[in-house]
Amino acid sequence: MAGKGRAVSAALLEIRGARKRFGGVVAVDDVSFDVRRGEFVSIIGPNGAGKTSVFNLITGAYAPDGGEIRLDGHSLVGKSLTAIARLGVARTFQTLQLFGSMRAVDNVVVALEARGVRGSQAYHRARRLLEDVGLADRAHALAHDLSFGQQRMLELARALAAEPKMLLLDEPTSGLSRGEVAALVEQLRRLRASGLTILMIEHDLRTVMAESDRVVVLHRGRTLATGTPADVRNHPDVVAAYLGESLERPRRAASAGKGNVLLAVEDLVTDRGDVRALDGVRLDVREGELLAIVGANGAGKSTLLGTLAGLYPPRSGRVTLCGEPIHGMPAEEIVRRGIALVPERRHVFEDLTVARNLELGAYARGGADDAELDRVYTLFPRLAERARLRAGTLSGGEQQMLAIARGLLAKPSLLLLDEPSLGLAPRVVAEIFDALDAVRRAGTTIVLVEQNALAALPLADRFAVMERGRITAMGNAADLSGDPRLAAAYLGTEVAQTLPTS
Amino acid sequence: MATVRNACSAIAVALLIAVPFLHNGYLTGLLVVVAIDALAATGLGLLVGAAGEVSLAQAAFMGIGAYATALLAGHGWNAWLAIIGAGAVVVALAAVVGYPTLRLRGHYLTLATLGLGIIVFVALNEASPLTGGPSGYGDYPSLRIGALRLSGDVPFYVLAWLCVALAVIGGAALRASWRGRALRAISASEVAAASVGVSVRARKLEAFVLSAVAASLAGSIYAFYVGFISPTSFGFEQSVFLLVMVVLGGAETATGPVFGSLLFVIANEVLQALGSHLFPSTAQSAVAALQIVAFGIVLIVVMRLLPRGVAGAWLEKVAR
Amino acid sequence: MEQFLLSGLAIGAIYALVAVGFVVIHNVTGIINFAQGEFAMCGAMTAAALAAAAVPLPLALLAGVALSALVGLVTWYAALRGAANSSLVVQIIITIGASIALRGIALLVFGSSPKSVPAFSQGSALTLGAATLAPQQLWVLGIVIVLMALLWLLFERTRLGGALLAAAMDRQAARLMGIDPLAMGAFSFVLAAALAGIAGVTVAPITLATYNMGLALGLKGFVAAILGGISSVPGAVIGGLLLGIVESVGSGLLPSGSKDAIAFVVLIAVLFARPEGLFGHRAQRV
Amino acid sequence: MPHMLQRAAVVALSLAIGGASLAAPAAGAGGAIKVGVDLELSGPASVWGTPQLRSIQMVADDVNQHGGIDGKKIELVVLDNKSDPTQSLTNAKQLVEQDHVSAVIGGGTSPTTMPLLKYMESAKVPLISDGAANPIVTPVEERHWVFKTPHNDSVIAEAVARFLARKKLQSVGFISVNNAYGDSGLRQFSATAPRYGLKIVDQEKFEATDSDVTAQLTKIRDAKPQALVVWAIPPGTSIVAKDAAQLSLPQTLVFSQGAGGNAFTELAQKAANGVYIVTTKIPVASQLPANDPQKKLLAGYVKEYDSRYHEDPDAIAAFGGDAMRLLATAMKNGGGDDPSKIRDQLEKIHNLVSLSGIYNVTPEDHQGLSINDLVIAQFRDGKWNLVAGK
Repeated sequence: MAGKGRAVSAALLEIRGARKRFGGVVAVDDVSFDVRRGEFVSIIGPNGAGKTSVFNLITGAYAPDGGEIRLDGHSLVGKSLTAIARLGVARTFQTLQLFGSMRAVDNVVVALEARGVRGSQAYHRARRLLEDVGLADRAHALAHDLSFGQQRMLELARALAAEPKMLLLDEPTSGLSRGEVAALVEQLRRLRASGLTILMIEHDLRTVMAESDRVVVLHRGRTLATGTPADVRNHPDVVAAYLGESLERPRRAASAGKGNVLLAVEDLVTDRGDVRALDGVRLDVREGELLAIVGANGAGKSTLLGTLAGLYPPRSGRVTLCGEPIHGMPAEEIVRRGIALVPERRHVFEDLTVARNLELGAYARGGADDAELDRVYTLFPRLAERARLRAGTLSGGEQQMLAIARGLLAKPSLLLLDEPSLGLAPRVVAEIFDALDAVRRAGTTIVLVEQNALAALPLADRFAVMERGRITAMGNAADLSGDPRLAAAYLGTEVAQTLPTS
Repeated sequence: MATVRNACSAIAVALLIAVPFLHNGYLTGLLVVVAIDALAATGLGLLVGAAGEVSLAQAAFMGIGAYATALLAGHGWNAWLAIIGAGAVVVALAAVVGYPTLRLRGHYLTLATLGLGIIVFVALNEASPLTGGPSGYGDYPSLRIGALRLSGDVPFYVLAWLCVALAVIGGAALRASWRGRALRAISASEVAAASVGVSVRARKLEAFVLSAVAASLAGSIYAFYVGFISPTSFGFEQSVFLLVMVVLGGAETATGPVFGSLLFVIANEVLQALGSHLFPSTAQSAVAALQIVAFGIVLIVVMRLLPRGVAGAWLEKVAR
Repeated sequence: MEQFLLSGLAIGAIYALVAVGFVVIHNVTGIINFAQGEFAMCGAMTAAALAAAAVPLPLALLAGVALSALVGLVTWYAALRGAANSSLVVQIIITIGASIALRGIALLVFGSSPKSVPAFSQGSALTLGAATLAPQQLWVLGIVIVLMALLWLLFERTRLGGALLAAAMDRQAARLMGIDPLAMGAFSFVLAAALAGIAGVTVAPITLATYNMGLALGLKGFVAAILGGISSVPGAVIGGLLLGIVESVGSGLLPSGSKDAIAFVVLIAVLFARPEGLFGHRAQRV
Repeated sequence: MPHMLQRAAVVALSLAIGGASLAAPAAGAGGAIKVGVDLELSGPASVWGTPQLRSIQMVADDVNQHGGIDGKKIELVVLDNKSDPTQSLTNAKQLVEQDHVSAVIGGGTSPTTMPLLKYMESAKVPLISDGAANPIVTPVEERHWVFKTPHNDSVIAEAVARFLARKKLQSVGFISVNNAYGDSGLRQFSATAPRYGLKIVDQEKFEATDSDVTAQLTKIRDAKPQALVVWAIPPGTSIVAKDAAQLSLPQTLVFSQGAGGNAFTELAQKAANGVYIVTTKIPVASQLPANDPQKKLLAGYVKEYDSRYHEDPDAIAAFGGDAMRLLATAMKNGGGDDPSKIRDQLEKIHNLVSLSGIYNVTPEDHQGLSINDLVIAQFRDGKWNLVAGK
């Protein structure tokens, strides 16, 4: 009791049972934690855990459905963005929210002027802030002309211009080069030394574990654990949340290296906006194999699949399918060539029935016959039961099954899957992966991007590790699954180099 | 940037000062009309360019300005006071209407302003005891400086373009001020702007009111220049045309809308002159139609070639 | 009162048709198409001209609708297909340019005097209680009901309709299914223009066809569409009917000169209460 | 950077001057007399402007074929004012100051005429408007240079009222199009009605773009008038006729002459059976008694209009021709191409038999028609039939 009392008195930010739902989707479901003055707290958790939603609740972008949020003992609930900002909360954004058409310096000046600092004084201070983040020489460039890394630093400078009591950082390192990350970490250390209270969402656990006083782990909208980095690292639930439970499944003889090359990727380079998302990817996929691509967020996994599927035009490089070049073709053409992508977060057509989603899956080849439909229905019996329901009413797992079934109905020679287990319960994940196993056995070649490595690898013939837009390692899945170093790969300490490369 | 704007506004003003010395009442008169549109468009440009809001109520504020001025002057106010009075009326109205309206976003804001415009239009028609209704209102004294009565084109030419120059310079200054920066920040990302403490609604409301004031002034000048006003001059189409002028000229700079109005009116008039003198009078009905077709096509082509508008286009040139 | 409701319903049905066009185009291409009313005008004027030239009425009507569809297609290819990445307001100005050009062409071809389209059927007005409906008004209601049924079939039962919906709901996922967004854009313009054309030829016997009838129709259609949430077809239909009824009842109970104002007062009130429109749910794309 | 601006400046200027020089050709070939025409060739009011231009053209050609004005031909300079008051003013200025015309005809409606009045007074060039509203020519001392060919609305209102009174109909409903024309009609009729013991039991408006007026007519029906006066223009007039028939309103419908010819009769067909119109003699030209001074002129006019434009001329179109005829007469009578002389001669025009009636212009009356130039016609068997007696 007393302890709690002390904690509260020392706390700058208190969150108690915060809740937020959108229609059927629960984004935040009972989150509670404190941040004490001068503390550096990190929020971690798998995608879809509700991390950014928590930020939006704190800053007033969302109004909570329940619970209490206090800053310095004053409730923030029901206050406007502006009001909360003026109470001393500043933030950066996971997807950059700069004033693109304005000069870098003006981006910062706006924040200063909002607090009544005007004229030359504002510009003077703005330049100082830009120096601190190493943008002094880019002060007069338009924000959207800056490199991605510079833009992240600019957002930081803008947030600092508000001289906040509390700084919220949303994935500050994602998309940054190693050097930039180092510089950022330096900056954070300085800020922390100056006594600023920092709350950071971050996927790069190396940074998190090294820098944080305490770590809050969110999972499916709930606080799973809070404690020092050490406590958290060894917390079994956390490991589970990140790697998923390893699924009992007989190891299959790795067919790696057999079969001839179906897809060959050479020096593929793709830019997303100002970010160099793919930086010279070389890769080949053999007929009939399942290739698992693992790697931290922002490593470029989804961009790779998107580029292969034709959603993002590559800047340079070659992609050949059965020897025929397909790079630069639009998605609607590539699907006809036999590559189907099951995109991250499913993207089912929510207002259409399950059945019609499936029909659309076969759109490119002029529709599916009943036999083909029966096949996917036997693969996913739950879809058969729900054929007449709107896809939007399905559970996450069912939507994922629908997305996969929809992809299969394109009769692809190569099926690309992006994070199929995202935010799903282990039981459901098992179900889905069994289905994938069946699909692969039936002879469809599969490239799988998956966080839940322990679930994915037993299935995989080969794996590839992606880091910062490149494939840094490839090998036989057999050599890797169950390997403790894998956990390290996710929870920090370099691993890619130490893995056997093919 | 600011220097570019000022230089460009200076030249524009100089160019337009030059024209009356052509001793041509028609051209001068034409440029008075341009100036009146330019004034209203400059205001709208602030809203579209700086705040990123599309309003279809601009002609309505022009109308209120015109009618308020005429009525006050008609009821014995000093004409100049009447202009100021009208401005005050519009400020009050814009503030009251803008406050709830600016909560809306995108199409919904556009629709609400459109509705506002139509409501005003109907009001001008229906309040006939006061406004003369659809038949219009012309029973008010003309503008005078001391004993000197302002009539004819040249005095209004000077007056109107002075106001435009002031509006442009004021607009440029505002865009360069902290308010302007805040506005651009809001139009770039409302969330981000709010979360660094910019008071979104206050800034938006300011922009809305200021643009309305410019329109009101334009209306006042129109009322005295033409000497007769009727609702048809301030209807939906006029609002659309003002928007076209803004986008045509480019909303990013304070001078863009001025060039827009110049282009809009001159293009229109040149087509008109071409038609009426290259073809026999018997063909004029057809020619009138052809003018419209040509005008529509010009509009499409310009927008396709210069999506940032004329001013925007040469800003790009300058940038390189 | 019944009279106001019925007349309002008949006119609202026309607004609804135009509004649905707005929604279809907006959902698929993100464009607010201010030439929508002009599509209706083209249909009406063509039908009127042909009917005057003693072409059998059904044929004239069909030709009118067909021409509208064609005009829609041309507008898409000539003016908008390449402007997909332009800002919203630029796209709007382009459609305004298109509408001005179309109006001019109509004036050139058909002249300024109103043209009449014969009523689809003769026979006396139908009396319901205190209210009466002209045969043509019944046609309007009937046609709109049938069209809504057909639209429902198109969207719910056909492959093409499914593709259109998919492209509207999730452009990227649609591409992954092999659906070409530009092709869908063209189709949305054809569909919207055809609907507008039907609205035009159906209302022409009541109102006469004039080359500048498009402005008012387009405006009302736009209002109805946004009222219904700009992205929902049923919303647009209800928005249209509502607008028609509000207008009619408004002019029935209050000084008729202020009819349009009344409609907009109601409308703005709705917007303030429901800033996303009556049936708006999906965030609009800008 | 600066040269960019200069270019912009040059472009703008040359555009402007280009427009100007284009607009100033060598003063009319063979010293023709230039007459400016500023009409609604596009926009809502083009329903009237276009036929008016045709009528003007016919009369001008007629004059030119018969030797013109002392050998000089009349040359028309036509500008479209897009039904927009401001454009109308700009046009007037271009006609006067660019083309140096001797007189201006236009605008075709009141709103496009009103803005011209002050200007024409200062420019000292005669203007003949086809607008109907009284203020165009009153107060006459402020309208030194302005004339108009259509009856004042007050006169039409008088004729309507007189007709209703004669038919012993006291309670009247009134519906008008919500623009300047309908508004002027409403004012004049409400002012006149009481003098004829008429009671306006209900008064409604509709928009020119409305496609349905049953709501308004239902209200009028509930007020139970014996007659309904309709002050509107096509296509509105036809819509009123149809909806009125549909709601079975009182059979006595009286339209102002704005109802127009073709468009109205075309659409209204059966619905219009039995309705009355107060109009000049044009629509019933063929039925005029042989001794009618206008009969010959009108017969010829209608015949030629038909052959040229393949439709019947309506009353409104004729006002254009009248304006041209008034001008030609004034020019012949010594006005020549001198604006002020033309003006003086206009005021002296006496018993000029023209399309809309017999014009007697005086310094006190710049309109010149009388109530006797109006007739009542009833629509039966697809055409207008002269109703005997006034």
